[in-house]
This record gives sequence, structure tokens and C-alpha cells, in this order.
Amino acid sequence: MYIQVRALKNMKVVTGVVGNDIHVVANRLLELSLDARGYEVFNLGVNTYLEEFFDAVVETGADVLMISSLNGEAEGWSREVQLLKAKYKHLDNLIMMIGGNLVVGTGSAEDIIPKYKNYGFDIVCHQVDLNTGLDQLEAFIEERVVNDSDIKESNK
Amino acid sequence: MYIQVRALKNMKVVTGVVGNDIHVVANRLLELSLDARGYEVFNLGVNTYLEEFFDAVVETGADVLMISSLNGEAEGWSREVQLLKAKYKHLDNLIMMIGGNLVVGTGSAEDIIPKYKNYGFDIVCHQVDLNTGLDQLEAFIEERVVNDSDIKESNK
Amino acid sequence: MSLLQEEREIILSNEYVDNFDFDEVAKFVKGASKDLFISHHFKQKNKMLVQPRGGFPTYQKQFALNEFFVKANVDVLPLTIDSNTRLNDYATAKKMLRLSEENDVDMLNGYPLVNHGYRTTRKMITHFNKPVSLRHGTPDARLLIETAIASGIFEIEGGPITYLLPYSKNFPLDKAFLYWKYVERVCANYSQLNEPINRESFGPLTATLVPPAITIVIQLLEMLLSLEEGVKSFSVSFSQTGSMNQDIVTGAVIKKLAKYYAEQINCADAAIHLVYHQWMGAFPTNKDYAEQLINMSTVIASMVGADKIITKTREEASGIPTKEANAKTVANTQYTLGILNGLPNIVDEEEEEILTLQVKAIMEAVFNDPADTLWRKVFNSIKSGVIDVPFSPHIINHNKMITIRDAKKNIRIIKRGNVPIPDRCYAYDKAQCDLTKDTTSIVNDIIHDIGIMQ
Amino acid sequence: MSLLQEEREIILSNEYVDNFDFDEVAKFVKGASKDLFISHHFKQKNKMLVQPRGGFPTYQKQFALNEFFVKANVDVLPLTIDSNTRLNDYATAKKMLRLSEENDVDMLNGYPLVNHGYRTTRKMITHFNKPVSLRHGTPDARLLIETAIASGIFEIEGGPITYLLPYSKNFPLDKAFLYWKYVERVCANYSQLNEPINRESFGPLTATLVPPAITIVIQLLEMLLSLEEGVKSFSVSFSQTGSMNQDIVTGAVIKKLAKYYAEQINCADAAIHLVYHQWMGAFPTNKDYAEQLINMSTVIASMVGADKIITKTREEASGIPTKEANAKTVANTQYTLGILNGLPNIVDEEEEEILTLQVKAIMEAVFNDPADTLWRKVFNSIKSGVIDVPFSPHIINHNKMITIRDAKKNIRIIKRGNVPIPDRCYAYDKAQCDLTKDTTSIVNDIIHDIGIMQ
Ligand code: B12
Ligand code: B12
Repeated sequence: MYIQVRALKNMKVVTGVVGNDIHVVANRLLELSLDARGYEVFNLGVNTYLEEFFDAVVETGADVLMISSLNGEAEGWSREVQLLKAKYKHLDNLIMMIGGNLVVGTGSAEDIIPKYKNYGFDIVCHQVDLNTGLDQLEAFIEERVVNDSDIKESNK
Repeated sequence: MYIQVRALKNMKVVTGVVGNDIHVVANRLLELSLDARGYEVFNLGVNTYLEEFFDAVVETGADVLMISSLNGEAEGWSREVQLLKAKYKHLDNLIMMIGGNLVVGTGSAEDIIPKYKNYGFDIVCHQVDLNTGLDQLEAFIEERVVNDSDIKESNK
Repeated sequence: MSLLQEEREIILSNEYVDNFDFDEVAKFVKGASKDLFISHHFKQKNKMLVQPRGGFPTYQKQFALNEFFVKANVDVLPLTIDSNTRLNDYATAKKMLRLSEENDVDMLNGYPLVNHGYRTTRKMITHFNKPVSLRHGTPDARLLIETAIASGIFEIEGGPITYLLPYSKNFPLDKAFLYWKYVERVCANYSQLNEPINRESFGPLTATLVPPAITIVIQLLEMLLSLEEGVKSFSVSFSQTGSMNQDIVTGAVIKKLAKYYAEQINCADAAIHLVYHQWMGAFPTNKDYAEQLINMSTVIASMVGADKIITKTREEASGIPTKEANAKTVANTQYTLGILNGLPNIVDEEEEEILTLQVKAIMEAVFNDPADTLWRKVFNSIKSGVIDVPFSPHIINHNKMITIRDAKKNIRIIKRGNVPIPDRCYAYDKAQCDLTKDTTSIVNDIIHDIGIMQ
Repeated sequence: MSLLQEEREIILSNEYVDNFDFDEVAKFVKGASKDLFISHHFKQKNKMLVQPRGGFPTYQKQFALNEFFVKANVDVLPLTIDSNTRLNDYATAKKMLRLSEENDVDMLNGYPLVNHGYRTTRKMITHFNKPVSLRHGTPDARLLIETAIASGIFEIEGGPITYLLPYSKNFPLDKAFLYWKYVERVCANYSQLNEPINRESFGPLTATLVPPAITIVIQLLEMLLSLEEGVKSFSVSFSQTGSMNQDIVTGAVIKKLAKYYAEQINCADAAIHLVYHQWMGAFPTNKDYAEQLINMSTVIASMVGADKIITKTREEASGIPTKEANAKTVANTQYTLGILNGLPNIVDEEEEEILTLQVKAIMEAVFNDPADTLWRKVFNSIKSGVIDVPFSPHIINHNKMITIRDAKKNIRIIKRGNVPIPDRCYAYDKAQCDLTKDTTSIVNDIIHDIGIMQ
């Protein structure tokens, strides 16, 4: 089986801030940063609901879904991710990423990351600086490419 | 018996800061204030020991001894006031006044005033503003004049 | 009956409002204590007025908060409205208020003024006899403002631009203009009965790298829209930029131009005041540091010569502040204002000139829009990106302008988008910055610039 | 053997000093880490250095205090000396140190450096590898300074005027001049081995309504007395006056004139630095307010453009500060310096001119004294009241000058006594004040003026 992985420079990313959150600052920086790194960005902005995210992924054929949350709403929404994603077809290779302030009040990354991985996210960035987060994404993608070639090799 | 009380405007006041205290600011203001109110002032300045105070009172024939203390040393010195004063003759009519910060740390006027009255002071001003203190002195002097006339009357 | 009065009656015949007695309210405003009017305090004032932020759902809690503020020597009391009321959802507000009252837990993030009603609220306002400032964030604030004035609240914050572009993703801007037009007229009418009702614009906007030119233009336009309707007392405002000098320059230019444009529409008789917001951007999580920042904001407000300062608390980075933290800021700010003396007279002619040129160019572009009324010109200008607010979440906003801080932390425009920044000013702004870096470095700089106080 | 060296040997053969190894000390200074020299940091610096106050009797406690300061990101460590050592009473200091060590209670209000000795103290200094500033108050500091430098302390505060007039009632001033002459020469000699030893004058004086002209004159004279002996790095200093503008003007004039007078004696090669003391006068008892005052001092220090700031704590009005309070001020001050940006450029030409004329007139009067050496000229000038420090407790001081604050809280001279304030300046100063009041009101004003921060 041959899995297609777009070159990093042409990857499509859907992003936005989930829920009723209008804190847009991090979202704007994210778009600038993604642009600068050569991604094709579809920014849904603040105040975006889960369905809108997945619809956009399907419409654009995005490789990455990058959700942002600042006011603590994320956890409420994230519980529904698996369920909702299951309704859509062909999203198995979608890279799911979330970042921002992922709890109300304070919490430690050790508790938060596993929780969100269970919700279905591949990369979880709690109070992590944007560019550090995007470096993680790139590392994740490269690793996947290597793994995929391995698979290809072993399927030869 | 007729007790001579000098007119307020000509009264002589010996003042200074007791002990090893060099905080001179209040002392200077005191001198200015006493001057302005018409007293004849003998200011011994900071760093003045009890004997020096009483010697100066005797030398100048002062009506008022006005001691200042800022750094909490006063209590230590004041215990010796009665003893020392007794060694001098003709100081029975001397008005004894003390002011400034009369304890180390914080303390309440209710505790402090009786204590210092016991030490032999007629007027005790703990953390009282200078001019309020000098108003108290004037009230005290006037009261004395009235009392003295009463005595004079009754002796007629 | 006038058209406005007809509209008023419709608005006030709301199932959540108990019978609104227009005559009684007019009589109340006419006879109200001058002390309730911030416009009166501005006239008399010899010091900067201090106003905190804050609002609680129940009457009791709001009363207690006010008592706390008064003890801390507050000059102006805030009344912050809950978010259901802001969205005109009085049903939910009612339910949550009842739950808050019954369970002694706050189910609303502010005071549901419409549900409490003016008869109840007026008791509290007149009891404290201090001017109250209404902080909301409501696009359609018609009912809210009627209730506020009837309660004795004689300062109304907000505006069609400043309460929309930072706070909303897609509320229709044209509707907001019309709703605010109503508010202005109601304020103007009541202003004839006693001291004027003061209107205040929300200058901080998104509190994120907004260049002074944009802030000032929006302040001036909301001021003009208000004066046009007859308002006689208006406060322009802005928040700490991050550069002391830029704050001082912004203050000088906004004062000068507010006067100038008010005169242009023959409203020189209106009193214009300047309000300064303590740092509104990302706060440090260290509370001791937050206090340093707050104190510094107060010092700068004095140097700017503000008439009123709106305070933050040491708890900004963590959550809604306790009343203790809130009162502490008030007391500290008052103390600081008292001991800060011998302010130097500071004039930066070059910066003032550049900023003035920027503002005038944008204002001219707005006025040149072919629409028939000012609000339509403004609406079109926002739509076309002549006015562009960095980091606004609203879909109508262009987001084509990019700003960055120079070495002295002044906010500079490095991409003007459709905003008609004159070439000379644009070149000046860009010359202050190091633009030789690659885009990633510049994005890193922007992130750093947003977090300068952290 | 030089005369100085003979004197040194006599001084250092003190029963409380264990064998002083001149050669070893010279070798140590020669090879000492540049980081220990504040003069080196001044050269390299791109920020204001932050230095707290503090000293404890035992080695352990002093070490712990330093650790605390380092954690709070201190730039310069203080070493404050106890009062017995200041009076050269090493016997009592020794006894009290032993008691402090045995009973774990502080029997001294500072670090008894002579008793600890340089071999021990050097371990601590080199361990932290930060510049240390010696704060004492000692008229005869010869032994103390030898021990300090041998320990690795390369900044020495004080001077014959600034450590006498505010701190003593009757220590003979002429003796102090000679003792300090020795100190300067020792500092100058050691300066040739590595980076220069920095000398710092104590500008706050009595911290009470001292007019800038007097402060500056004394700073300049102590600087000249020091440079004369070969010192190559010197800090002039002053403390917050109570008026932001007066601070800024004072800073500008002192910088300009220090340079000017250093050139006059051909010492343009010496590096001159400016140190600002946070408010040194009567503090508020409310600790929150004290923090506001401290923060404001930091802001003003930045506007003054100081090279170093010396901090106070929230506990100033109550007693000797805990190490926690002390470290907190350091961290807060560092944060404030980091976020304070975009400082305006402020020049008040008229005030600068008046102040410059005052200073130059007094300096000229000092130079015109017929005595043969500068220190004797200065001595005579103090005796004759040409230099007059308000609120000095010293018997030699004239106390004929009276100062008061004007409406903007600038300190103004309303009685010049024997100080040769030029008529024009005197008239200017008086014109700023309301002198129509009666004397009692003026005394009340002075009391108020002293307590402006309370
Ligand atoms: C600026 C601001 C505003 C502006 C927002 C303008 C705008 N439209 O964006 C204004 C003034 C309009 C505003 C309004 C409100 N605000 Co507000 N606001 C702030 C403030 C001061 C700073 C937020 C900010 O911009 N930070 C800078 C950005 C760059 O940092 P960041 O958002 O933290 O993101 C960083 C990381 O999280 C990460 N990141 C983020 N997303 C992602 C995604 C990925 C994939 C990765 C890798 C990384 C990443 O990267 C960023 C850079 O490192 C904070 C308090 C504070 N933090 O100091 C309050 C705060 C967030 N606001 C708050 C509130 C309550 C409100 C209001 C509801 C009420 C009010 N105060 O008026 C309203 C409405 C908000 C709504 N409906 O959502 C609360 C939230 C409480 C909570 N956590 O539950 C706060 C904490 C203030 C408080 N103490 O009350 N606010
Ligand atoms: C200015 C000052 C100095 C100046 C003093 C200049 C001078 N020669 O006067 C300098 C910098 C030289 C100095 C030195 C020292 N100081 Co000092 N100083 C102060 C400070 C900041 C202000 C004092 C002041 O002038 N207040 C203004 C005057 C007008 O007010 P007042 O003195 O309180 O007096 C008022 C009333 O008490 C009343 N009053 C006073 N006397 C009388 C008398 C009568 C009859 C009446 C009616 C009223 C009255 O009237 C005044 C006006 O209302 C205080 C801290 C503070 N309070 O903020 C520390 C403080 C007093 N100093 C202190 C110390 C320890 C020292 C030093 C020992 C160590 C050091 N820090 O260097 C040295 C040496 C002092 C010594 N040997 O005594 C401590 C004292 C601790 C204590 N209470 O035990 C304090 C509290 C600071 C601290 N927290 O460490 N100091």
C-alpha cells in the first residue's frame, strides 16, 4: 500500500478557534506562521464549531486540522471529536493537532496531553509557544514519511 | 502663694533628641515651630543625654523641657527621669513634655501615655503631629494659669 | 409622538421589563444629584478619576462590591453587565439570576441590569451617590441604556465600532450603527434635563498591536457620531501601548484632533475628556509583576494627562478578580496619583506630526466616501479596509494591516493594507523597524511584541 | 617604603586583624574575575544595574541573603556594615558576632567585616562572583576599606562629607577628610592592577528637602577629591526628590557638570556613573503603598537615565527588612526595568540653567577659598555655611538654608543663608512658592513637604 504524503511545502492546513471564544490573537499568529512555513492555510477564525472544522477539512482536502482554544472551552468540545470524526469518511490520514490553553484555570501538561490524545489528537500543545508547536508538527510529519517509506519498503 | 508664669510669648523651652538618635528632622521642625509661636528656644539637637537636658534647663531657667525620640530609645532613658530630676533643685514647675515615636515597633497611645506620665512627663505625644502637640502645650499652660489664679484667689 | 418616542415605547414594552414610567424617569433625571454625573465631576475635577472594572449577578453582591470600592476611595463605580444581557437574552439572564440568588453561587459574569430593573437598581446607585459607568459590550444596547439612565447611570461606554470589531465575529455592523444611533439620541435628550450624560468610547479595541492612528480614527468617528445626535459630554479613550513616548504622543494628538473635529461639525460646546486604560494586553502571570505593570500604567496615565483611568488587577492573567484585589488596585492607584508630582512637559513634535498626518489622511478618506450619512461612510470604510483593526475577529474587518514594535517598543505599521497611510508616514514607520529579517523571524518578533509585558 | 605604605602597615597591624599579606592581596586583585568589578559592568552594561541594601552579622546569614538576592536576579550585591565597626569599635563587634553565632540571634545590624577578615569574606565574594558594594557610614574607614578590597569588594561607598553631615553630630570633619584621602589613594593604587575600583558618593544626604544644588555640589566635590588621588571610576548619586521633573533636571545637570569638572582637573579619562536611590525620606506605613512608591522610583530612575538604582523595601517604615521583602523588591525592579520602554527625551532648559548657575556659583565660592588644598577649601566652605545641608545633625553645619516645595513639589530655596545662590536663581526659586503665608503656615507646609510620600 502506498500512502500519499504531500511535500511539506504544499500541505493544506485548516485552523481556527473552537467554540464561543473570540480571542483571536494566537489564531492570527498561527496563520502568519503557517504561511511563512509554506503551508496552504484555511483559517476559519474564532467562534468555530466542530462540524465547521470537519466540513472544511473535507471541502479543502486538508492534511492537517489545527484547533486553537484560549478560554478553557476546548475540553468540552474535544469529548465529541471521535464521534464526529467517525461520521466523516476518508479522514484516517488527517493529522489532528490542538493547542492553546487547554484547561480552565491551571493544569499540568502531563495530565493534559494523554487526555487529549485519547480524544483523538495526534499533537497536543498546552501553553506551548506557536513556533515550538509547529516544529513539533514538522517533526511528526517527517517521522510519518519515514514510517510510510518503511511500510512501502516492506510491501515491496 | 503666687506662682510666676511667664507670658506664653516669652517662655523658654529646652529641646533635643534623646540618646544616640541622629534623626534630626522632627527636631528641626520643632525649633521652627516653637520660634514661630514666640518661644525662646534652646535646641540641644540630636544625640543628647538626659543630664545635658537638665543641665540646660537649669542654665537657661527654662519653663519647658521638650524631649524628642524617634528610634525607640526613649523608653530606656525615660525610666531614669524621676531619679535624675530629683537631683536638681527648683525644677518643680518645669513642664515636662515628650514626643515622637515612643516605642520600638508599634504601640497604642492608651498604653503609652500613662506609662510616660508615670515617668514624670506632663504631656506625652506618641506619633502626634508637631503642631497638634504644641497646641496641647499651650492648652496645658493656659489651664495652669487659670489654676494658679484660682490658687491666688483662694489665698487672698 | 415623535418617531423616536414611538421606537422607545416598542423597545420598552418588553416582557422582561416592568412598566416603564417615562415621566417619572424624566423627573428623576431632572432632580438627580449632580454627584451622579461624571460630566459634573470632570468639570470640577482637579485630579484624575479612578475607575475599576467589576460586576456581580445579585443585588447583594453588587452592593457589597460597591461598598468595597467606596472604602478604597473610588471615584467612579463600574457596572459590568453579564454576557446574556449583552446578547439580549433576558430569559437566560433571568433564570441564571434566580439560580444565583437561590444558591449563592454566581451563574452570571456580570449584573443583569434589565432583569433587576431600574426601580431596584436606582436604589443602589442613589445610595452610593457616586457616578457609575456602564460597561457592557452589547451591539443592541437600546433597552439596556434606557434602563441604565432610569437607574441613575449617567455614563455609557461603547459604540458601534469599538464594541463590535473586538468582541464579535459576525454581528451585522450596519445594524449596530443604527442601534447606537438610538442610544446617542436617548443620551442627548436626557442630557437636556440636568448635567449631560457622558458617552465613552472603548479605545483599547483588541488591545493587541493596534497602531495609534487606527485607535484615534475610531475614537474620533464614534465621537462625531455621538455629537451629531446631540451628546454634549464624550470621552475618547485608549490603552497603554507599551511605549511611554507613544502613549504621550497618542494622548496629545487625540486631544488636539478631538477638539478640531468637534469644531468642524460645530460641536465645540461639547466637553471632550480623555480616558486611559491600564495595560489591556497579555498580562504576566506573576501577580507581583502584574502590580508593577499596573503602577507603571498609572504613572504613564499621569504623563498623558488623562481625566480618568480604568484599572486592572493583579489577577488579570488568572481569572475574574476578587473584590479584594479590585479594591486594592483602586487604593494603590489613588495613592500613586497623590504622590506623583512634578510631571515634566513632554512634546515630541516629529512623532506628533507623523501621527496627525496618518489620522487626518484616514479621516479624509472616510469623509470622501460617497455615502450620504457619516455612519454609512464609516461602515463602507471598514468594509473596504480603509479602517483596519489588527487582530479583530470580526469577518468584516480586513486584517491586511500588519504592525510590529520598533526597538523602543513603539507600534509601527509595516503593511498598510488598504489603510491610506500617507507614503511619508509609511516610510517613517518602516524605517524604525528592522525589516531585513525573514518572515519567520518577523512572526517571532510579533509574538514577542504581543507578550512584552509577560 | 612610601609614606602611604608605612601608614598602611600601621593601620593593618591591628589586634583584630590577622596578618595582612600585602603581596598576596595585590596578586589576588590582579587576577580577580572582571565580574567582581562594577566598573567593568558599567562599561559593558546595556541596562540599569539593580542593587538592594542589606547586611547580617554571621557569615551564614550573609551568605543566605546573597543566595536570595542572586535568585531574584540581582546585579550588584550589597554588604552593609554594622554600627560598631563603623565607629571602629572592633572589640564590641567581635563580642556581638560571637553572641550572634552562638545564639542564632542577630546582635549586630550589619556584617562586621574586619572581624570576619578578608580571607573568610573573600570566599563568599568569589563564590557568588557578582560585584559587591560596601555600604558603611564610617568616618575612619581605612582599615575597613583595606579589608574590603582584599576580600574582593571593588566598590566603596561614602565620602568625607556625605558620610559625616547626615550621620554624625560631632565627628571632626577635618579628620574625616584625611582618613578618606587615604581611602582614595588605596583605591587608586589597587585600580592599577586590574579594572578600576569604583568609588561612590552618598547623594541622599539627609534625604529631607535637600535642594539639588547642594546635593550636586557635594557630589562634585567628593568626586574631585577622589579623582585627585587617582581614582578612575566614580559614581555620583542622588535620591528621588519628590518631583519627577526635578529628578530629571538634577540627573541632566549632574551628568553634565561631573564631566565638566573632571575635565577641569584633567581627569577626563575617569569613568563617571550616575546612581539613583529610590525614595530615601519618610515612607508610608502601608506596605502596599510603599510598593507603589518603590515602583514609581524605578520608573523615574529610568527617565533620569541612571546607571544603577539602589532599592528600598515595603518594610522601610517599620524596621530592618526581611530577606524576602528585600529580594522581592529586586525582582520587581528588574521586571519593571524590562517592561518600561519608549522613554521620552525630556529637557527643561530653564530649570537646567537655573540649577547649573546655582551649582557653579557655589563651586566657585569653594574654589575661591584661600586655603591651599581642595579638601581644606571644602572644609572651610562647610564651616562658613557656603555649603549648608538642610537637616544635617552635625554641629559644623550652618542650618541657615531653608527649603520648601512649590506647587509641583520641586524643592526650592526660600532662605539661602550663607550659600552663594545667585540673586537671579534665588528670586526664581522664591517666585515658585507662596511666601505670603505666615511662618506657622510655612512650617506646616514644610512638615507636609517632608511627609509627601506618606
Ligand atoms: C487581549 C484580551 C482580550 C481582548 C481580546 C481581543 C481579541 N479579539 O482577541 C478583549 C479586550 C476584546 C477581550 C475580551 C474578553 N475577554 Co479577554 N483577555 C485578553 C488577555 C488580556 C490577553 C489574551 C491574549 O491575546 N494573549 C496573547 C496571545 C498571543 O497568547 P495566547 O492567547 O495565550 O496564546 C499563546 C499560546 O496559548 C499558544 N497557542 C494558542 N493557540 C495555539 C494553537 C496551537 C496549535 C499551538 C501550537 C499553540 C497555540 O500560542 C500563543 C503564543 O505563545 C487575557 C488575559 C491575559 N492572558 O493576560 C484576557 C482573558 C483571556 N479574557 C478573558 C475574558 C473572560 C474575556 C471576556 C469574556 C470578558 C471581558 N473581560 O470583557 C471578553 C469576551 C471574550 C470571549 N467571548 O471569548 C479571560 C478568560 C478567562 C478564562 N480563561 O476562562 C482572561 C484570562 C482575562 C481575565 N482574567 O478575566 N479579552
Ligand atoms: C530620613 C531617615 C534617615 C536619614 C536621617 C537624616 C537625619 N539626620 O535626620 C538617614 C538616611 C541619614 C538615616 C540614617 C539612619 N537610620 Co533612618 N530613617 C529615615 C526615615 C526614612 C525617615 C525619618 C524622618 O525623617 N521622618 C520625618 C519626620 C518629620 O517624622 P518623624 O521623625 O517620624 O517625626 C514626626 C512625629 O514623630 C512628631 N514628633 C517627633 N518628635 C516630636 C516631639 C514632640 C514634642 C512632638 C509633639 C512631636 C514629635 O513630629 C514629626 C512630624 O509629624 C525613617 C523611616 C521612615 N519613617 O520612613 C528611617 C528610620 C527611622 N531609620 C532607621 C535606622 C535604623 C537608621 C540607621 C541606624 C541605619 C541606616 N538605615 O543607615 C541610620 C543611623 C541613625 C541613628 N544613629 O540614629 C530605622 C529606625 C528603626 C527603629 N525605629 O528602631 C528607620 C525606621 C528605617 C528602617 N526601617 O530601618 N535615616
